[in-house]
Amino acid sequence: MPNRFLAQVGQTALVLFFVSVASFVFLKLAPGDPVSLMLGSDYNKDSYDRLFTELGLDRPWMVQYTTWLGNFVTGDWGRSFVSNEDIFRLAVMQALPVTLCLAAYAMVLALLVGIPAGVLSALKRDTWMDLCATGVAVFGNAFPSFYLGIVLIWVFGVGLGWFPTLGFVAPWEDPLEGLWYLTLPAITLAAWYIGLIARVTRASLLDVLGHSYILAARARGEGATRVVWVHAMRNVLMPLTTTLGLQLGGMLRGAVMTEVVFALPGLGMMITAATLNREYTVVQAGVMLSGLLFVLVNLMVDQLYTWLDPRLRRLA
Amino acid sequence: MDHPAVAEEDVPLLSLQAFSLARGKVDVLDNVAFELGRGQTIGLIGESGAGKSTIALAIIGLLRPPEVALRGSIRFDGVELTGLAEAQYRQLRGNRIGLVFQDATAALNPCFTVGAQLAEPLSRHLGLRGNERRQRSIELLESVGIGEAALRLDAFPHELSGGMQQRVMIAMALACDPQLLIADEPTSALDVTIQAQIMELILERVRARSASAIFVLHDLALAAQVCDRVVVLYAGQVVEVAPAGELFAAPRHPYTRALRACSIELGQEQVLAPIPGSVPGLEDLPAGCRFAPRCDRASAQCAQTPPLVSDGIRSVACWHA
Amino acid sequence: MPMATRRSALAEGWSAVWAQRSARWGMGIVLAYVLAALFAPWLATHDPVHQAVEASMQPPSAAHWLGTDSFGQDIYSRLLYGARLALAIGFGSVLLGMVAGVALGLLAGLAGGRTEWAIMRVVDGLLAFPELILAMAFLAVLGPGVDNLVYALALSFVGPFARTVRSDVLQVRAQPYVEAARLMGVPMREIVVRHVLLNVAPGIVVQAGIRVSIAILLESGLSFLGVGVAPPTPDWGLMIAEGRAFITMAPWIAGIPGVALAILLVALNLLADGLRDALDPRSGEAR
Amino acid sequence: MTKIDHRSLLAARMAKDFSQGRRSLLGAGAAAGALGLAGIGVGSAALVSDAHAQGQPVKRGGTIRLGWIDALDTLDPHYTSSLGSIKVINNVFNGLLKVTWDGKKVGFEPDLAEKWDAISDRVHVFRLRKGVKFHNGDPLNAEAVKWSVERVRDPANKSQHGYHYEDLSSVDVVDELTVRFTFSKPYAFLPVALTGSTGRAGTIVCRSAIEKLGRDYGRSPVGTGPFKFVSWRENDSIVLERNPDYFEKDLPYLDRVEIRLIREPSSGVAALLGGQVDGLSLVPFQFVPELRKSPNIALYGQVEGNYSYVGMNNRKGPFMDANLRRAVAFAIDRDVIVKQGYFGEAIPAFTPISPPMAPFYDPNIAKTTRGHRLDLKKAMEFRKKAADQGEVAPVYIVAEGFTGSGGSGTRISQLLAPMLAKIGVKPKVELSDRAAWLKRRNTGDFDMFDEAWIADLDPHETITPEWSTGRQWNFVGYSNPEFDKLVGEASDTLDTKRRVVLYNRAVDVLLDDAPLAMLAHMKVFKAFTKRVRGFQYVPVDLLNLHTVSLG
Repeated sequence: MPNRFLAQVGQTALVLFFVSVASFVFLKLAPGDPVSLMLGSDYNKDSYDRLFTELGLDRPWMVQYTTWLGNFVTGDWGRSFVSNEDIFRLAVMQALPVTLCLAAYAMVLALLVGIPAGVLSALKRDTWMDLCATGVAVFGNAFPSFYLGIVLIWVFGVGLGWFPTLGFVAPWEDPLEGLWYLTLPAITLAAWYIGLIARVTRASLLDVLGHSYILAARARGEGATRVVWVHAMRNVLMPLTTTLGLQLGGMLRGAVMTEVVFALPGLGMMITAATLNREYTVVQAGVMLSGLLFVLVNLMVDQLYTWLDPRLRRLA
Repeated sequence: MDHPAVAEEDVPLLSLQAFSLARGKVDVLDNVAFELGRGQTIGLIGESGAGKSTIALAIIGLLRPPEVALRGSIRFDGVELTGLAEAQYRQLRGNRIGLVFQDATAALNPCFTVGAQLAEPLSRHLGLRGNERRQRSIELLESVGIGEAALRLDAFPHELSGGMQQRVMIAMALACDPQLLIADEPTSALDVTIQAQIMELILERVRARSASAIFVLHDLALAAQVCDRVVVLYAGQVVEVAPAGELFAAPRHPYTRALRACSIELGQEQVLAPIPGSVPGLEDLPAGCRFAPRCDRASAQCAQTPPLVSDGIRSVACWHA
Repeated sequence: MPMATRRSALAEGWSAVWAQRSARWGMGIVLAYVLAALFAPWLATHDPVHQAVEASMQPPSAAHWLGTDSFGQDIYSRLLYGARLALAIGFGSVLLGMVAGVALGLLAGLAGGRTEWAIMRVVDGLLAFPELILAMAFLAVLGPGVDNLVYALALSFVGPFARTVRSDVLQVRAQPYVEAARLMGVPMREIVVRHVLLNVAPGIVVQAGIRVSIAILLESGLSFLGVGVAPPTPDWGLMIAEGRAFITMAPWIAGIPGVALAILLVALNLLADGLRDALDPRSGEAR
Repeated sequence: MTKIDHRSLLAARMAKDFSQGRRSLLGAGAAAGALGLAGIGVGSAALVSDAHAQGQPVKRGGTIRLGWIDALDTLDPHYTSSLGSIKVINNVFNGLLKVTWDGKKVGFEPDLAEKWDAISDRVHVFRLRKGVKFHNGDPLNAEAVKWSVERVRDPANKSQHGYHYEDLSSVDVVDELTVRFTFSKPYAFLPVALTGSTGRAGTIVCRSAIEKLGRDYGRSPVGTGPFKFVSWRENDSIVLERNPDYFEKDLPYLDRVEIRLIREPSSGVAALLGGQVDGLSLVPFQFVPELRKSPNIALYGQVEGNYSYVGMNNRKGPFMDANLRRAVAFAIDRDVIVKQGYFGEAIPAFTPISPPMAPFYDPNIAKTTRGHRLDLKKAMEFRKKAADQGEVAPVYIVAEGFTGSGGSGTRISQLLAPMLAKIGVKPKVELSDRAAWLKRRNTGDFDMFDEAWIADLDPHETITPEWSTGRQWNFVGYSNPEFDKLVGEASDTLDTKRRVVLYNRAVDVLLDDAPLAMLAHMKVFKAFTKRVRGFQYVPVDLLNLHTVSLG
């Protein structure tokens, strides 16, 4: 199916182009610039002008953008104004892996907790258990991630001392240590998705349980657990996958706050700091990466969805 | 639990006595009673909403407390079903009692292959595994007239035609040689040409096993051809029970007569007489005879519920029958 | 069973919603919040921005039912006034985002072909942008102020609405009854309103319910990053962000608005679920 | 470590009481507002490290983990504006002199310069230590010092610290280890300028490394200090390791330093209490009481050379009217500001001169009538004299201290609201992120803002560049020739008594015009777990690890 794939690659390129233009224009329009931040209170006109020209910020916008795009496509992602760090190394080698590990760990946790909660509240519909399971699940995403993170830090980090509250150990280097360090941040990020997964599971399970093939399975003498967890859940996976695909974009929103609170040098932190410093080259690299991530995740979700739904599987 | 020891001829395989079913405040079934002998077929007739399917689901135990409230008794092969523990009931379903659904397309799980769903009763009730089970599945599909059965096993439901799906349903229901087959309007979702074939197939398979069968139908003429006896239901109450031929020839209850009047007969010139009004909603059931509002012979007496009077062969519940 | 006509469906929908216990809870709580917001001046015990220096960081007491914050401002009163902003920002940004998103979604779904393709790529672009950064950058451009905050948040909702509405529209368009309506010569405009929009409504309503909670969380995130609502405006997001620095000494400063927000979000979700069950006819019948 | 009795020689030569004043005008990007910075202590004796006092044997080696909650910009001393960076730089570089603290007074001691001969009040000759090498092996000689000073001084390089050497006419290499500074006018500020990081301009950088690395030098500095730079992972951590051939004998004790960069202050404190870090570069005010109580934590800090103030735009808007400004100055209740804004970790400020500037600071200024203080009667008088009698709604620009300076970013504006309401001034608070805030402050697009000048040790650095006419940091556009004359004269004389008189008069002129309203002098804290020994507190917001060891 190469042409479908090519079309999608084309689409991705266009989406990322649109994203890069938008972020460039936004940051240029926003008052303030990296240089005034670099000088802080030691601001003086001539150092400001020197740095401003040295960084090429005085060139017309169009020129700045096209040079950036030209370099970006050829792999030269430029250097950050404030730290003069190579952006490709910073974004791809350092920030991206951190966010990916965090997101993966959080998604696993969210699924492990969210799905059972959803099933429970569906099976015990409109009873106190449904209300409290939905309540607890939804409660998870009722608090902003930064607040939840701080509470977890003080309770589990400082109070009980079970988990480290700071910093990042690469799981690919030292898996156990790495996961141990990522536990609290992953819980913080997962909290948002637990509520969502529980709700979607509940809704689609209720919908699926209404179908005759469930009745037919029971009529064949299948036990309740097998009917729910095999026959019903297999059909719940499809709507669950689509919703998660759509929601994964929000993962970065949570990641931004989680990474700041836990001092994790991830993509979210990088983009936020760069936006505050008006470093448009870093923001664009970050947003392009998150855009790419978003599109790749959607492609993956589409493929997963096609595989999950037999009707589509045979067509693809 | 295998077959019970005592299997005399005269003890009916299935008997419902004063069986009532209420969902919340609504009495869906009121005082239903009929019997089904071994090797016999019985038809449940009535307009939609009369509770035919409810009886079918109640018998196989898919409608049980706490969802619904049951009164009276259902005895199957000497066993009282209303109070049966779920674990025992589960061993009956698909094993001793088979159910064929009306719309096979909806009753087959879209995400599993035909083979996977067919294999379930075989492994659960008969403990068949692996190749033996696959062989048995192929035989079953062939027995319901499905060609290249081996291929069909690995197909998904959406890849089969409506008729084929219905055949798979039947194969599934008959997989463990049940003593009782319940077919809930097995052909109404199919186009006419296939209906006859499927109905013929079910009858032939049931007789081959000398099993009993309950057909839920809404076509009196079809019931007459297919069933030994017919039970006529109206708004959850049994209004008449009789051998199929007699009922068709000489319906006694006004409702059965009205049903008879609006079923088309080939070669007969007749003016169709639709029954005025429609089945009352289960919430606002009239006291006494529930057909009274639509009955041309209704009288003051109908305010009390007419008892089901039997003369040994037939029974009817109407003051003026 | 004859198809209930659309007009009565909504009336019947409401009673169906009310029938569900959880939805009843949801609606009750949301209503309570709206009332609290409306009658804040009468219900409040103090002026929300009055600083009682000597009474700063006090736990809930008789004088201050829910305690005081680090400036000695009464948290109970700020909570009531904060409800106004929370609901205004929450519902305001979602409605704005919904209107734009639904319009885009409808246009994309119905127009099809090149326009749909273009719109969906713009939508993908919006969705690819991390919400918080989009809001932060857009707010930086517009400058401070609650109205700009609402626009900034609304922008990040256009994407999801457009996307769900478009897929719903495509699904509904394929339904026979839409084709039938067209065959009967019903003008396209009316089809869109009567058939497509009403069938897409359940999805939109559920999305809106969830999005309101996201809006308030995003707004709180912006306060955390140091942009958004200017202090000392009583606003839940700001109270939570400001309270985080006193979590060990006075956990209630951020805790109480947090819980208030949590309850509202639970209620919104219950309401959304109730609406989904009620307005989606198919799920009703199958029961 | 023998201390050459150089100081007394210098003191005798320079002026009777060579009180070292100097400045590091910093306003680090991080310190917008009251998280605050360094100055010199008054009253509470600094915590001199315990281990050394009792002469216990010092345990060598180990890795110390520290949390940095104030932001960093670059590690190039000549271009940094962040105190977060300076605390790191002072462990990697040296200056000709270094700042020390004996518990009561700040002192200047030889660092790279062994001897300092002041030939006249304009010519100074420095004799360098022998055998000192840069981390990359280059020798530290007169040539290196000359190049380094010229790098800062040369206007082409446009270092923001170039003004230190405005009056320096030439730097000459006398011989391999001797360098001569010739000034066009006496420069009372010289000792300040020559100290290492705190003076920034006086930090000696490595020429070959700069020529090789260019702008990357700021990310991989090469100096002569006790620790060598290893790595800097953006937004994550900076690692330093021991410089084996550091010129001070036996120092440093530690093998390795891991600095975690933390943006969220409360996470930093949690890491300290949770034992994940051994120390914090800065402590948010609200956590100080809690850390004081904790048995496992040692807190170092006191009121340092800084002042927070409310700036009012003199060029446009309502505050062009001096009387309105004066009304604001006398309407502020500084006790509330100290208690609520800094949680008691500060003292009310009557004038910009802070307690550490010993001879210039009048400890019982409260009893005099000088400076700004709460006087509602006086405030109302000024208010009545103001042109606009209606309600005034000035635009008050604020930014949250996201870059690590804690939550005081908007606290002051909130505390002022009720106070100013009493005189009919209801500020309209506009919150934006730091970049936008800086832009508006630098371009005068505001009516009011609050900020702090931090880490100052001498009146010159604390008022001259901020309030003289036309100077870069005079954001409010204040201009008073008499003030300019007074501070100019004070800068040119070395006689401290004369400088005290001049600065007092200058301050009175400034405070009467009231382009600013004084707020407070803030305490600045560092915290370590008890495991950390040998930390020598210097009240200029430095975190020197030279003598630190892990118990």
